[in-house]
Amino acid sequence: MAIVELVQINLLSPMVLAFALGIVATLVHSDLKLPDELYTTLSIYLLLAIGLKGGIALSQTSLAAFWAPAIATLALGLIIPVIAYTVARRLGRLSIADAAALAAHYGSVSAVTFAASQTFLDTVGVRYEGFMPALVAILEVPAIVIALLIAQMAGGQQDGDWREALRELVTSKSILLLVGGMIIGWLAGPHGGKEVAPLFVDLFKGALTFFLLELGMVAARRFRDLPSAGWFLLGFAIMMPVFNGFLGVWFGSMAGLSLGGSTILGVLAASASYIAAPAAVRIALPQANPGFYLTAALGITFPFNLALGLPLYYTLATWIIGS
Amino acid sequence: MAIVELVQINLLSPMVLAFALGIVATLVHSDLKLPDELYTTLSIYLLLAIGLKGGIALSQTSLAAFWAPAIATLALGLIIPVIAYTVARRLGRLSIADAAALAAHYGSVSAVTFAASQTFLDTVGVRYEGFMPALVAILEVPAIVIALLIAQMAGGQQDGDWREALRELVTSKSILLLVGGMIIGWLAGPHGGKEVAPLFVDLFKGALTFFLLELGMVAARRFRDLPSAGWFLLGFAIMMPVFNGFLGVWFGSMAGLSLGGSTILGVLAASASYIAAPAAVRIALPQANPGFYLTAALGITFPFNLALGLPLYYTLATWIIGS
Amino acid sequence: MAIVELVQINLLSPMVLAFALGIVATLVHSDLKLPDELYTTLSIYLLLAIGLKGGIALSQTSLAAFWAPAIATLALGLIIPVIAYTVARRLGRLSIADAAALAAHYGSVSAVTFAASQTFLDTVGVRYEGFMPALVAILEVPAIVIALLIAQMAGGQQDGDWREALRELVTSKSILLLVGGMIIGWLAGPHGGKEVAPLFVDLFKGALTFFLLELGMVAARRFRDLPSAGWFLLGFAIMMPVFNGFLGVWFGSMAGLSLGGSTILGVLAASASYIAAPAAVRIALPQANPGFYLTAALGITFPFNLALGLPLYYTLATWIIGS
Amino acid sequence: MELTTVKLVTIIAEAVLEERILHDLRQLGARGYTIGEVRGSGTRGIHASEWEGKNLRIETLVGPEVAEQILQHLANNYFPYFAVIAYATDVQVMRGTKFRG
Amino acid sequence: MELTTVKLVTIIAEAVLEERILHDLRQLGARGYTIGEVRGSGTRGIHASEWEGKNLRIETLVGPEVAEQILQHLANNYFPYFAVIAYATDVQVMRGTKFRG
Amino acid sequence: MELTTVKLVTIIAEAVLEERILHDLRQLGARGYTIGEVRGSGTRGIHASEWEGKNLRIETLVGPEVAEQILQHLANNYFPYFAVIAYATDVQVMRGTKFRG
Ligand SMILES: Nc1ncnc2c1ncn2[C@@H]1O[C@H](COP(=O)(O)O)[C@@H](O)[C@H]1O
Ligand SMILES: Nc1ncnc2c1ncn2[C@@H]1O[C@H](COP(=O)(O)O)[C@@H](O)[C@H]1O
Ligand SMILES: Nc1ncnc2c1ncn2[C@@H]1O[C@H](COP(=O)(O)O)[C@@H](O)[C@H]1O
Ligand code: NA
Ligand code: NA
Ligand code: NA
Repeated sequence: MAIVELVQINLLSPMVLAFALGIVATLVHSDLKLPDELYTTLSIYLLLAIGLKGGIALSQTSLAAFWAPAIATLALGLIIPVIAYTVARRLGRLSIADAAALAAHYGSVSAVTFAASQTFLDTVGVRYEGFMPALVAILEVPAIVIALLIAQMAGGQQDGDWREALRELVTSKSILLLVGGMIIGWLAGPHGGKEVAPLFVDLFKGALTFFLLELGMVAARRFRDLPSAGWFLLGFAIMMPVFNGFLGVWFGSMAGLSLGGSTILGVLAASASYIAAPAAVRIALPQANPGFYLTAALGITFPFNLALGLPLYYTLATWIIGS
Repeated sequence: MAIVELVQINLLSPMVLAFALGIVATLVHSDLKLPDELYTTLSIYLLLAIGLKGGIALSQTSLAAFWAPAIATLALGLIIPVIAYTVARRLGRLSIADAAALAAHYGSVSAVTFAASQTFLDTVGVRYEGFMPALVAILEVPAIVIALLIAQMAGGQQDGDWREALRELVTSKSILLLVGGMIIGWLAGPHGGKEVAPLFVDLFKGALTFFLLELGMVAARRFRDLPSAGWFLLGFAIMMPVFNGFLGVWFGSMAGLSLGGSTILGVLAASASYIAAPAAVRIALPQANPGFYLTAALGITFPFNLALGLPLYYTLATWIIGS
Repeated sequence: MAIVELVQINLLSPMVLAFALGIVATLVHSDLKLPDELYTTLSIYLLLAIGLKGGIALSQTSLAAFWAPAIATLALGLIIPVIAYTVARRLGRLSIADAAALAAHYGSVSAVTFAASQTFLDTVGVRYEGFMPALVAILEVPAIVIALLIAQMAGGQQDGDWREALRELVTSKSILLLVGGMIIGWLAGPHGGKEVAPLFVDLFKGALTFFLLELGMVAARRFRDLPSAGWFLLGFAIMMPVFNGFLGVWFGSMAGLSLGGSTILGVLAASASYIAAPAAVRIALPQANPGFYLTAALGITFPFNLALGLPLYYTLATWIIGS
Repeated sequence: MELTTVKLVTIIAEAVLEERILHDLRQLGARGYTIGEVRGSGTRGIHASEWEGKNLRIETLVGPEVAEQILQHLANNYFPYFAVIAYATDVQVMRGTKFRG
Repeated sequence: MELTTVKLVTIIAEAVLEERILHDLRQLGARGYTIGEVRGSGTRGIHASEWEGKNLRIETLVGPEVAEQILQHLANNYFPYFAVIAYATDVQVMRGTKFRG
Repeated sequence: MELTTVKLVTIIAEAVLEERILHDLRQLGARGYTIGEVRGSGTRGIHASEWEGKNLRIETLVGPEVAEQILQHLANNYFPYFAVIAYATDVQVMRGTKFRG
């Protein structure tokens, strides 16, 4: 399919439209407000469901094909933050803390963008490896650690409590639910999985739609910080994902991932974390300005990936791998 | 079917029974309490789901048949508040503010009563136009505006902030979710709709049942204000819906709506708002007594419509249109 | 099947695994925290769903077979608290209040353990009577009343407000939702039931899994009180359920319950309440130490029943009844 | 309108006590109350509310005598067995009569 | 750094008033606010928020003059028709300038 | 029993800081705390908690010296980079020893 067509398919999916509705709600100052508890519940549900499905898939697929992609993913987690940091320092002239903060966010991954990419591929009818959620777990933490180490070495964060930050990282709910869900799915297998499928499989896309409605409102609230963010951040928040997305697709193809798998690894690389990273950075790099990294990750990169990124990285994959 | 039979079918539906259970829970002072966040979540879900289904239906049905009903609905939204206000002032000798408040509530519409009527017709096996949710959206706002204008002209509300009230009305979450949901459903179409159907279609009646459990508790809490409300309010809260219901069915049949469609328009006209109207009235007509309009709309009219109104308006429709 | 096999099947079910994940989350001090409102919502949902399913089943099954089991259940509710109290006083040398508190918890019942036992039997493929939820309702209250009376007579609780406690017991949300749900299901019947089945039936096991994730965290928080609890409590919290479980299976078989039914009655007898009992005891026996009865019921007995009890009581039933 | 001083009594109590405490407050002459949900920990160990995750923060504006009585009443009837604390402070309000009575 | 005294103004109001009250506070010179969700009851009967189950507890740290003005403003514009109460008290803070302006 | 006066220290802080602040409070000698969830805004721009929608309102009853130390500690360690404010006030309690130690 032509990219225009793919973009169209993507933009007309209920999920992306719900995200747009959320943006509108904020822009017109609607009194619509999803309870914080719903937001928390949905994010727990999504992470657990992603893990479960991945675990069930793992219980059926041979792991022989898993190691190469795993290493490729780890490599991305080590390389991307270094590149992102250098770009932000050299080109953006950002403070050490702000640059490291951006590196942590763009090196890590957004589980919701991952979920959206799966849904997108399902719609387009492209298959992908069942162990992709494992790659999400692998990609989430390392980049954040690297970024904090960089800041540490560059001497930019004597105020932060980075040991504490690391401890919280590895026990963070996103890791716990992803990995925990995978183990449950792997142990329970397809049979046990069938019992909980009505909740964790059938409702997944609907829940994702609901969640994106909320994320749309959150993202739109970041828009008002755009002016103060400046041109560099705007460029960074769009060019960096595209570059990382290319890197991800490329590494994926080299690691022998399928067309769908490479697309998803591209999406993972391109996505910016907004659950694990912000919390860790806030504690380890307090002097980094949240208005900066949250605006970039949530206000620009997430909408960009959701609306244009998915079809783009898929097209890149078709070029590199050939469909 | 005879009306007795219809009433029976209706009273034995899980939804109405759950409402009754909620009433019992409050009367026996049970410690049962649904979290406010659940209430909010369910109302958001219901409005969005109603909109989505309507939008998907719209994407398939021709709009040729839509304009007449739309105008009929708008007419109801302009006429009913005037009648309701006059009745409340003349017969009820209510203050300008209280009369206008009632006019706003009974002119506007209750989305849950609408949802219940759809479920009722499904059970009875009567089909209705797919664009009915659009009529809900059309009927919701105008009556409230009219009522506030009446109060304004009658000089009853120099204290209220009615511009603010209007702004909030058109951006209110009920309008936003209804219209937004319709647009999403219309753009995504049946295909996109199928992806989120497990959440927004399959679970609808169950969620409605849950919601009515809570509404039953809320309504029962209003019961204790009944004594102080007096006979006029009691009569008004029962006769007004019946009259409006007749008006709605009649207008619907004239506008060429089907038996089911006319029934639903009757239900819409008969229902009293308890989401959009109370908020708007509270801000624009602060001196109106909430114990008055909330008791009427929630404590009397809603239970009446839910238990007896649905079969009644359907029977009216069969008389006027003939099944 | 051999008990080892049954235990294995049970331990590998998503529900038990989710419970384990919750324990891990607490032990590693993860920041995972389910909103209290989600916990409340799920417990309301589970109780209502259990009642509904039971009511629908009742509407189809003859009640002839019901009376004997009902009386057997009532007998359990009267006997168990007396035994538990005596054991706790004589062997455990506990204060009157603490002994009575334990008696109330172990005489009453845990609805979630009941739900887990149904799921377990479904997986093993064993059928059970449809009216079992009615037995849950019967077993819940009496034991608590007996226990409070014992304490009253033993003169151990002049400080408590036990009339208030009794009133709250019979109107407690667990009774209201169980009985209310059964009546709704009974009146609405299979037809009405089908309308809400997607929410109350299809999602049940998934919701239970979610709930057990939370309960795992709650139970693990009780673990730190284990040391201070001492050996007697540990023994009591494991031996008492086994004894009660045997009693339940035995009474069930004598009352003519099927293999599955007797197993479930065993589970009911073995389970310790942690919704109705703690609230009632807290108000009627304030001087009883919650660290004591909560640790026993939630920290030891519940995990034990969930992991080992279910297969154990089923095996007991196969011995007594023969499969 | 000028400001008058009344007492703000704040009570932190486990959730199961809500009805009883509100009833007692009315008895002692409080004309209203405001409740917020909180969590916390103190010198006592766990309490029944803990695993249900909630304490209540009950505030009531009253006259000085009533405030004194409320604190006394709580100390006598709740402190021994329940996880309850309470404190009072002076606040300025318009129309003190609404609260002082 | 030594402590300075500022006024803590607490407002309990039905939820529908949030935007209006926050707007008024800014107008009157408050530099910030904190909102918690509460429920409660008082001398007035029910109010629109009741069945939506929520009141708001709005706190703002301000200088004494601003505090006085806020209480006056609320008494004039909200007390007549809305379920609103407010009270002020002295609190000690570091860097009073952040709030006093 | 007669009333004694202790200090009520209230801290408004972004949610990510919960564990650290509670740890510090214990260190400084607080015997307990109460936490409520709130939202708000002040002079600082957005903070990480904002999009997670929550601030925390941490209250602790302590003796005057401890109160002073807590405010000092917060001013030195949190005010520079975090969205945190804190204030102290006198309150009367029964059994001040529970809090004063
Ligand atoms: N004496 C009081 N103490 C504490 N809160 C009060 C008091 N009176 C009223 N309130 C609060 O203010 C709200 C409105 O009060 P009212 O306008 O008297 O109904 C109530 O819902 C309570 O939350
Ligand atoms: N003047 C104030 N009155 C009440 N709360 C405030 C005030 N200023 C700040 N806050 C609270 O403290 C948090 C952090 O403030 P800031 O660091 O100024 O952004 C805000 O989110 C508010 O909840
Ligand atoms: N020193 C304190 N400061 C603030 N709140 C406290 C303090 N001590 C106890 N509390 C609150 O009172 C509840 C009961 O305290 P306790 O009875 O000491 O366990 C706790 O859960 C806290 O919410
Ligand atoms: Na990334
Ligand atoms: Na109407
Ligand atoms: Na039992």
